[in-house]
Amino acid sequence: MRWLQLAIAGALICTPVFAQDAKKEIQKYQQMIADGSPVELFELEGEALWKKPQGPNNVSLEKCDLGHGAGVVKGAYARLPRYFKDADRVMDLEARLLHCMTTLQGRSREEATKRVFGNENQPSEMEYLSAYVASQSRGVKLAAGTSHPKEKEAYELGKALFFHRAGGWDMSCASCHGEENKRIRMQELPVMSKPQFARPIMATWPAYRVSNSQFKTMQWRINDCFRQMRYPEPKFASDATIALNTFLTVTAAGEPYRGPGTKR
Amino acid sequence: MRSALVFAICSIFCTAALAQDVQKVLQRDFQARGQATMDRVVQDGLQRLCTDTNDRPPGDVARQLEADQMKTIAFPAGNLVGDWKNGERIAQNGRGLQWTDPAGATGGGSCYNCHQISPQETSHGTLGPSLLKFGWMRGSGPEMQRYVYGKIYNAKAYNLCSTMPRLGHSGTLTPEQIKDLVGLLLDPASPVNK
Amino acid sequence: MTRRSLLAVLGLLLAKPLTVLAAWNEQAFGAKTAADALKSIGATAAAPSKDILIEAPQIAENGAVVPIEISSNIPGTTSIAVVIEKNPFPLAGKFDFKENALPFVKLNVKMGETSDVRVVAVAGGKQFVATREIKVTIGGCGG
Amino acid sequence: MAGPMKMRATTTGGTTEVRVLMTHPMTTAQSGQALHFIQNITVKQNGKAVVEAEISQAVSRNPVFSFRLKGGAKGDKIEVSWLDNKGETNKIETAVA
Repeated sequence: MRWLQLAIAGALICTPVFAQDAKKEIQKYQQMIADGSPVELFELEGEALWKKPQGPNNVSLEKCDLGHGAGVVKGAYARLPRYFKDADRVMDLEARLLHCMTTLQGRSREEATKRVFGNENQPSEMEYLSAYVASQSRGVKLAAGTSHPKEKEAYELGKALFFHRAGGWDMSCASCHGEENKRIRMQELPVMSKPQFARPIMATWPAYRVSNSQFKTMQWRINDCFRQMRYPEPKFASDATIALNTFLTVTAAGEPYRGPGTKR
Repeated sequence: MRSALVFAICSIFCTAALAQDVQKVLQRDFQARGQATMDRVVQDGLQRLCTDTNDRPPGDVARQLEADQMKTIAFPAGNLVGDWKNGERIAQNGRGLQWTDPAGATGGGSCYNCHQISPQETSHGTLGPSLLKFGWMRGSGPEMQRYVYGKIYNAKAYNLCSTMPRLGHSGTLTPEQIKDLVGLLLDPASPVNK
Repeated sequence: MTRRSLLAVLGLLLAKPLTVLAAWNEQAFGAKTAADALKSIGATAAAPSKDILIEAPQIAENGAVVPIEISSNIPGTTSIAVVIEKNPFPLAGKFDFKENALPFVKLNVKMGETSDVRVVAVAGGKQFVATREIKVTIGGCGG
Repeated sequence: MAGPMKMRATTTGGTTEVRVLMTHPMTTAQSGQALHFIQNITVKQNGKAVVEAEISQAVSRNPVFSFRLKGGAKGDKIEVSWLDNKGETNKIETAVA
């Protein structure tokens, strides 16, 4: 008798119909916030910042080589992370921006990284610049570097980090992003090690987050996952973070970039 | 035949070599912040085994390590069913142990992030099983109380590579808080069992 | 600073107070209940209408941004007001349409909790109303 | 100093759609910060006011609005301006495309 009651209760509460409807409504919400997103304001500010002379050398970033040659922004984001000979290192967008700030503008690494993650009242320079540079790759297929030995190494390291269990709660990235059709609260969890899930996600980062009205970079996304995994903090633009980003972006290869996106 | 052998050897040594690299990378590329200290990136035995075996450890080794984890649980004497109302608050609370949380402050269990618990809370995760009607189905006798307390205190004592954090063992929750969560799941008055 | 740019700045400073002081209905926006807000915009006897269309998600993953698209098919609509029943100050906005403007607006609003959203349209001096419930949920890890 | 605005006005099938983005904190009384929000928005077509809006602190940060006009020709001047509770203002003008 109890079991019958339970079955009825279960049917009422957890019918797939309800779940399907909720999922559809949340997709509608996400579509609507993307349509009404203020993300272009960040792209505008980023463009102004890109062209603004700064640092001891009082030069802008307009001569920064993002991989397509000095000053070429069009399509550059979609090819990152990639190996840069001048730095002998695989770099993602933020690492490369930091490189240009120190080499071109003559700024110290310490000064340039003092405030890499902003807040709602004062977004960071990295956030504005990421918005602008990424926006210039809209429509270009994601193609992170995979040919140089260091690019291969970064991919393998990123993959190992993705499945590495440690931290105060014994978690790896795969603890949340390893199984299909799972949620945290109402938030759907993409299986980032599988192309079909990684593609739409990587094609829309960096992104404006409506929950706190802030523009967020991929470096922040990785940083905040580790915070919630109860790890110590990954250093900004460190090889570990770039390796993870490389693994994720290579997994998403071929997807046309359509960000910066708008997230919950 | 030979390639199979090479593959077998590599699957043992190559992953081991990479695990070493990852340890080194974590030491180099992470930094302590707030209460999140660097000792947290040093894998303990079970984290290492679960990583190396993709969460499928050999049965005998798993049993042994589970037994070790069981020894970490100090079961309080007497009734383990605490205040379910407080348990509900703890289940809702997603803070604790992060570098943004003050050290020593009482956090929560983040339970709703992964589990359905009280039917009123529709914003629940699905990484863990639904706990709806948990006590109603299983009763709330001493054995069940002990099982729930133990599972929350150290989930790895029951399933070595479980995704669930060791909430008591890691210092996320106090014994009192865990008893309140036992109350949330087992108390007949709790909304979970209505 | 050149003389000309100084003059330009002064000109701007002078021009500011001269801009028409726009009206803002302090009483209606200060109302703490939906009933009071509706009263202050004179919409106590609004007739329910299916010709006011509210396009919004049933579930919003975050209350900080809830997108709402409103249009009125009632001929002669001159004004649309948005009232969020459970917000501390329920009146969110009032839009007056003149000349060529169509009675349409799309905006993002904040919602403290799950609530009914009422849209009041004025056409030919008459009030019409449509209501839509929007659920606000908790997303993410909450940490 | 008010942050940037962005606007697009396009005409198709006899309707002109105006989409405008405004940089503004839109802080509420509940946020613990000083109340600071846009109160008035005016949309003008070739100098004539077509939409006049009064809004509250319940409009989300960095407001985005869409409005529609009947007719409207390519090249028509659309101007959107705002005024907040501290007396700050900003405006943007664009030609219908």
